[in-house]
Amino acid sequence: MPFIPHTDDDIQTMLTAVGVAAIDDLFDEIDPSLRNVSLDGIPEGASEQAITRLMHERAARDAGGLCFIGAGAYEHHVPAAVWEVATRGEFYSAYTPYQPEASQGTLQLVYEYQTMMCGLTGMDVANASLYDGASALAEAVLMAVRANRKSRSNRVLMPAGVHPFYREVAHNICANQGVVFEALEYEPASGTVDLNALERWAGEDVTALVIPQPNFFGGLEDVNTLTDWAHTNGAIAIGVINPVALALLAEPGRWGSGEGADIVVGEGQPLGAPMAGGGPYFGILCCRKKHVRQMPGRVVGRTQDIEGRDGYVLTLQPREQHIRRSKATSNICTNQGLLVTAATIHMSLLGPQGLESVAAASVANTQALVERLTAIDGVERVFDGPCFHECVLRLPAAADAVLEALAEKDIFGGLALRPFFGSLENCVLVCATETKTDADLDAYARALSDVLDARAAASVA
Amino acid sequence: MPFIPHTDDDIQTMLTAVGVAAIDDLFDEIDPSLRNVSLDGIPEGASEQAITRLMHERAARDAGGLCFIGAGAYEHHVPAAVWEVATRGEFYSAYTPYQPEASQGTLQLVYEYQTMMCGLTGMDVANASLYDGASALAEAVLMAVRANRKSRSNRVLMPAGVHPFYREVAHNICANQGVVFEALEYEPASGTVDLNALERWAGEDVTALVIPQPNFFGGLEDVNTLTDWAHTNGAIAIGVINPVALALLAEPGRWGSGEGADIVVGEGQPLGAPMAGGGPYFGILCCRKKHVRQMPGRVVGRTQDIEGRDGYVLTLQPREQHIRRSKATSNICTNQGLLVTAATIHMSLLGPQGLESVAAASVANTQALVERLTAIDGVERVFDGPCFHECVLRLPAAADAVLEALAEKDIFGGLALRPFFGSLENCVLVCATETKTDADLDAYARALSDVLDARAAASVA
Amino acid sequence: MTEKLIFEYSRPGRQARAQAPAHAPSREQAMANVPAALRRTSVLGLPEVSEMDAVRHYTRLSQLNFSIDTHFYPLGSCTMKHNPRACNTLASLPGFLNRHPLAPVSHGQGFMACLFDLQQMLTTVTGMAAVSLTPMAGAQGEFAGVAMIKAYHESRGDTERTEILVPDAAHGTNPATAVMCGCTVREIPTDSDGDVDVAALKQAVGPRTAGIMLTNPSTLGVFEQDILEIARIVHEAGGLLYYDGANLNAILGKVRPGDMGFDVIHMNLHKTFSTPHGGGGPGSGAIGVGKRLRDFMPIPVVGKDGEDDGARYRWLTEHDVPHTIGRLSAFMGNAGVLLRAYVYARLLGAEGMTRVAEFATLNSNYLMARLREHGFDVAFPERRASHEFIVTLKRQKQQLDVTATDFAKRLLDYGFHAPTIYFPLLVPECFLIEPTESESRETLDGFVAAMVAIWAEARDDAQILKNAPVSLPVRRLDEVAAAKNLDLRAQSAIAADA
Amino acid sequence: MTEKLIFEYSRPGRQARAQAPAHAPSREQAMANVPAALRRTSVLGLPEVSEMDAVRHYTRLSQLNFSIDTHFYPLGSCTMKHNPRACNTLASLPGFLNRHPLAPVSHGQGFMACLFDLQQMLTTVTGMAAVSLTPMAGAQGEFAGVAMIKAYHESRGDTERTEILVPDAAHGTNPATAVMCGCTVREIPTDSDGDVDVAALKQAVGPRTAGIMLTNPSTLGVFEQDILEIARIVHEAGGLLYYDGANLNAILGKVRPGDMGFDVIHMNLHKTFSTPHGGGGPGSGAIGVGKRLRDFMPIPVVGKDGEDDGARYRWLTEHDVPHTIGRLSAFMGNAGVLLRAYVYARLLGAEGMTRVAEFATLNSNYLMARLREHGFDVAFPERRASHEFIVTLKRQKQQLDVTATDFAKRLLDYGFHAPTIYFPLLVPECFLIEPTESESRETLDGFVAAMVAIWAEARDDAQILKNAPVSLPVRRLDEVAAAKNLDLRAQSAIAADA
Repeated sequence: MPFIPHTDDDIQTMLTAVGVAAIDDLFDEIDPSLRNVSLDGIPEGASEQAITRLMHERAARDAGGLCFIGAGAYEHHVPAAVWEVATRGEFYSAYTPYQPEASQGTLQLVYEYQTMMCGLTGMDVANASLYDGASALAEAVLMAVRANRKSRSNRVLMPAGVHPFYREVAHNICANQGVVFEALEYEPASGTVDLNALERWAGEDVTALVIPQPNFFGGLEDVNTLTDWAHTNGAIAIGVINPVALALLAEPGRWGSGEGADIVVGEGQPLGAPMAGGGPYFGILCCRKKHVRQMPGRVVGRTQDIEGRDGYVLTLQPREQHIRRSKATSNICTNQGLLVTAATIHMSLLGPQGLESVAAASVANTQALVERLTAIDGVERVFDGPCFHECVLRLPAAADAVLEALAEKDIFGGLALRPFFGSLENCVLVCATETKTDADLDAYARALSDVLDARAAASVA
Repeated sequence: MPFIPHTDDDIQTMLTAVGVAAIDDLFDEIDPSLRNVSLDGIPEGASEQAITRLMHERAARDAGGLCFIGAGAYEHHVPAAVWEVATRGEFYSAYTPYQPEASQGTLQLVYEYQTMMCGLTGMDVANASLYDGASALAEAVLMAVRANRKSRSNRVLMPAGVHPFYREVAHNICANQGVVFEALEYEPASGTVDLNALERWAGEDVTALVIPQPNFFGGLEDVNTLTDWAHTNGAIAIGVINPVALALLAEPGRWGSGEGADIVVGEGQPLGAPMAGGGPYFGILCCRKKHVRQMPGRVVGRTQDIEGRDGYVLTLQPREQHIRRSKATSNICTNQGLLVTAATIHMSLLGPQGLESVAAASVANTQALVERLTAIDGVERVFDGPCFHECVLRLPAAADAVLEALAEKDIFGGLALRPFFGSLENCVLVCATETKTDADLDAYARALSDVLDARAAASVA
Repeated sequence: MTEKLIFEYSRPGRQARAQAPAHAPSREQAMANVPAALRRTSVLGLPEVSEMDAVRHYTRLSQLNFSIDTHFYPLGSCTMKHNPRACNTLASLPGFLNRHPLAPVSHGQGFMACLFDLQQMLTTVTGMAAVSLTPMAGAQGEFAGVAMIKAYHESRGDTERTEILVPDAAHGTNPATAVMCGCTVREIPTDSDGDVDVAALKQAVGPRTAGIMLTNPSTLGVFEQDILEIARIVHEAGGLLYYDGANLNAILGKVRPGDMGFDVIHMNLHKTFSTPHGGGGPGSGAIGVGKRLRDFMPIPVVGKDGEDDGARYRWLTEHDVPHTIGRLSAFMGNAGVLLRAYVYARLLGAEGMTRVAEFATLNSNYLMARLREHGFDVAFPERRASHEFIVTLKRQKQQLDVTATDFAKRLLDYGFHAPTIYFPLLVPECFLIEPTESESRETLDGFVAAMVAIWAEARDDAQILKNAPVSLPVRRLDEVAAAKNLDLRAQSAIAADA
Repeated sequence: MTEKLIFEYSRPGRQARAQAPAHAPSREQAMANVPAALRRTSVLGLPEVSEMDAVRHYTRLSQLNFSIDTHFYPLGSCTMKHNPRACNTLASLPGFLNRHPLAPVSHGQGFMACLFDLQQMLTTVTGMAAVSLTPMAGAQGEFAGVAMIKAYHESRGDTERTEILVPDAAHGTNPATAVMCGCTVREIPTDSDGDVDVAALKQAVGPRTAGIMLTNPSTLGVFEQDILEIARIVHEAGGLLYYDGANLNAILGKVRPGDMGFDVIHMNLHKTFSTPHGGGGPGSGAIGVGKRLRDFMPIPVVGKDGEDDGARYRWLTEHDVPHTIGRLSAFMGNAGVLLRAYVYARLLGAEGMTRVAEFATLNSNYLMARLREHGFDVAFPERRASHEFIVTLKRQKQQLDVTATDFAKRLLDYGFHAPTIYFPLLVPECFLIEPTESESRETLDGFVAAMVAIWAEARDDAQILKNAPVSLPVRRLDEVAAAKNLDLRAQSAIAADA
């Protein structure tokens, strides 16, 4: 029996010890009407050999393709050591470190992760991770509502330049608790928050302002002005960041003229998680020390054992649902432990210089790509101003159709923006991380040129 | 610097401690004429990212293909746990267990391996492995020469049904020490040792007789008769086995009417090693206890520590070259430790029932394949008698050309035998292990039929 | 054995150079167009180590953990069973790992086929009408479930139904989730058999009842004997039933929540379908719904057009799921975890799933019987254990002044991870013990022997337990001090001005 | 911590069922055509365990090992440096792992391109004319080398040349190899500087000289100062020079054996090119040859026709290598190891190779200097250390009655693997210490501190060393008893009649 070690002898001995005749008797407290289960349609157990072959075939169907899509998930090189070590059984098959003395490996690693995250973001405290970037934003909003005792409105200003899926998730989770999201349009020339639109909220009861950096379009927000605006207006400043970008961009702990952002969230995927079809990733959440007791999720603290040796434990558990139940800061209990393990190893391997190189190469590749693509007739940048490693381009044809034609050449040319922003017709969001070579950029440019030429020829004909 | 941790500070401190000004000064005892090295043609260091991409591209070029080649390397399913555990750093990056107290993991594992090999072969003793099956045969021959004190001839009878590459390797290694290999032809109908030819050596000084089971053609030798012949004639009986086949075939420890084979060797690859383009595999070597001090290679023994606890050590080292130097039993020092690690885990996962199922399914698949292929006009078996999981078929066309045409359809149809056996024109050695499904067998039969039809049509036209 | 912090290996300028891009512009070049005020000027606070430093450090750290792969880990309610390695290996094939979540579906048919098949298998084995795989953990599955219940009532204009009934034995996530969904919580007591107090339930239901959240078997390790009656009461009152799948391992393939009358369930795939716990996650909280809630499922969900070789998979949209509560993650939940669950489900097959419940239950009842035989008190001696059961060490505490914590810490010295302690809250000094189906009888016997030995030690010299653990990398840790003097990051490693 | 034997977990009928084929005929069906006398009738002697049993057991066993990934491992002559994980990951891609060695070359161009490129890089960095990758370990590389030398003389009718000169400091494999090739061995003494005694060498060469086998730097940790003179003497006498590459790490990219005058070399790719040692193997003993021996190389060797996109790789045959000593392995040597070496070589590049020698030498000289500073005696204090050096504990033995073994065992307690002890044989109570380039200064300082502390312990109470190790899974093991009472397999597990 796969994964069940019982021999016939074992079963008999065990049944005798329990005092029943058959395993089925152990279910005799259950109403008999419930015990006739049909599992029609579930195939019989496959051998590992058969499933191995099936999965190889299916994986091969999805393999290949040169990816210029970003939009919240980024292709970065992950050093081989990351997952070779992270999937060691002692990390992979351990659980939440409820018995800290038997879980110092996981606990110390998370403590190191928290330290690195505080370093990257310039914040005081990091938790042990949340599910992903989008849900982390939702948790940050709820946290802001709890933390901002002066505000009664539960009103959160949400720029259009926050990832559309993040906005959706934040709404889907937070609206249940009466949070009201007010949209902040972007300024059409720059694609960044329209400061005039923001100014209309000055003096109102605003609970929090969300500040993306870089924003969904790859553009850079004036985070200092935004953070100061939030603090001037009694709002909590919630940064939404890309951790790789923080190698080059000012860290949220220093945004503005005061103490920086209050809460910082972001998608951890660029730190060692493969794109993997969308997950598992992990959500970053950091905050200032004064908000630590409003922070959701697990957190690890350093303490001592009875001989005075350093050791690590889960701490601040009274915030959590298994103690505080309906009064918990969140219902979240798991973190994304395995991904945090990988990220911590990943950050250790890259170090500050490595992470900076990844960021700088991504910026440079995206600039080079944009140059090559905008050299094609009819292709142009939509927004001015600097961008990080993504950029919005307008094509001289319907983006969907062009992207489909590119995909047939095994080039994933970016994300069509029309479904999310009605005004961005024919627009695509493109991204070129450090994984792209000059030859890759050339290949994209050539393919796009061919596709557009073919369309032009077809429309002439 | 990749893989070098030295900071500039470190280098300065260390040079000062040594008392030199520059690293290059440490090489000042070397003649200056030797110290101007040009490494033209060696590319500059690649990033892990670049080499990752290159290797993915190259591996993808070689991927795919339905493999019906056996001939000494066999496609078997290797459970995922095998290499996930075997490549754990503590196994992967450890060395020969010279400090046994710090190497109990490797040592105990090898002791378990030796026990399993004795179980499979029915022999008294197994060593910790040799390089591969072919070189293990060479070592067995040299061992037989040492062990057979009554024989002076250094004459070894080598059946033609021993893998041609094994025969080559044995010759290339042993001829240097004056070993003479005498060919034993196969009986044309059965493909097994021609007992009449063997009988011509009766009464002569024969040092050893090599006995393959199954033989290169997949056929089964009359191992009992051959073993008894060897012992009657004062020769050492050396079995060459496939360890998977031993799940169903009589173990060498029971061959013949006496005490069985004297030495047993074989290729360990079918026990958990991927085909991997030819290696690394490992050589099995087992023997009877009385020959243990003539055995080459490492061996692990159980002993006790000073508190009486069981522990494991390398033993019988006085046979080995680092003690005995020119009088050692062999120059071999490494074993194939990592492969033995994998094989031991592999055998533990399969267990006796699992290994038997692998063997039985392979036999059945090969039979089914042969039935399908011989149903095609002009395709026929060459030898009668039972076979294990390989079989020789004669095609109605040049084997090379047919195999090439099959390869274009991504089917590797077997090994052409003409280069090794001049008389086996148009013959291929085919193999279908447990990895093949009925659909695979059908695909081969269909493709072969198509290829032969196309050739027939072409030759008519 | 302890291990330094990674930061203590750090030296300025040291790096694992091969891991970074070979060619990158300088920080100044890359930031040339960026206003100075937006640029970073401080160090990053990451360690500077070689690849070997990192590999050695994290390998050593890993060895400080207990885990399934090294120890029996009978943590009640957590289903710490064997994680077949094939699940990891196969989910890690390059074709799956390198796929961007927004890549065209034409280039994701293999991945989507796996998810679709998993949806189908989970639908069948739970007896529900449909499954959405997107929730990223049990608690998010719970959220999705209660949010759907709320949306359902709202869609019918039944806006007063905002009260969620929760048994007092429930996991803390249940009331926490109800509150996250903007509901209020009403606790239902447990009767002396460990079942929901049906009389109290009858009192509690009414026009404000949105639904009830039930774990069945409950956290007390027993199957609700009155489950059909409970379903009837709640449904008749206009409420819906939510099944907390934390304990699904107990009944997998044997009894189905859909047949019991549940309208929505979540499954902890990291428990029942053996995806790894990973030191705390990722989990995976797929949800199943009955017909009433089908149109409310969270997206993305995989749909299929055509059959067999002509099958083509696509993402279902708001069009297909008109009342969807929407997206709960940026992309497709914990997709890689779902691939692992898929492989596991296929390896089990239908008969294997049923065996899960059978042998998890056999192991649990056997372990309970053996411990009782040696004089340990169990919480519900008259009941069958489900896949887990409760030992109460109240008597040991009274007689010998040793606590459940003391027993737990001493078990670590015996090479066993401790069971869940002090949960459920209703039972004093309790051990919630879940052996799972993948442990052998010898291992269970070894655990019994350790428990017996520890009790004997307690009689002999309670200090032995109080001093435990003595064989681990650290002795007992001061958790109170940790909460009081918060030390949540290594100060020395914090970014200073560059 | 110790761990039972796998056989002690075995129970009749237990198995890891998913790992076996789903459908297999019975033993009787499969053997229906096979005569009864050829069938197996006894049990197989393999353990019967679950997947979890096996994973848990071997995971626990692994934790009993010291290894590079967990410990400093300064084993002289073994080059225990960091094994970059990319080498393993990339050599394990399915396209490489699943390739049959006899698959058509049309379906192996990716694999063969890697081998060809590796041949080229090794040729350049050693200064030889060509490389064959096929030998499966250093000793097989040695065999190939001496066999080529012998074949070379024979091809010229120079059949009296069967004597191989070997310095007395050489690895034991050198004389053992010469004998395996049917040669006789003549030892050459070492002079007081650790170099080959040139006067003695002059005496020894003659018309019977087939060649000399040299390790340079030698096993004494010093570079032969007279290497050009030695080459001249041997060549003029009609012999060839064999370079034992065990210590190639010391000079990689810095000095080339080809430039020194060697005619043939072997490389230990598992040392210098960092493929894993794997607990004892696989090694890889690629050989390089000068022009005279090019036609004698063992096959298979990869050849290339065309360039760039038009390049096509093929196996060279006896036609290309007319005097080949032939095949030494069934297929392509330790092919997967070669892929690992290829990845490592590419990651290093030319400048990285040179750094290997430089920093291995720097670490060695630094460690030697630091130990001398603390009063330890080194074997050749007036010489530069190469990548390794020798400490002799003769004085400690005389004064304190502690041996090199005692020091070595106590080092284990300090968390360091011991250096090579009692080799080379010429130096009493010796430690041959090779730190490698991948260790940091702090690690070397830690080792020095441990050595100093142990010496202090020895002065204080020698019994502390005699009792060592005390912190490992077992205490000191009785190796004499092991050799005397041979116990080479677990008796209980041996096959009995079925």
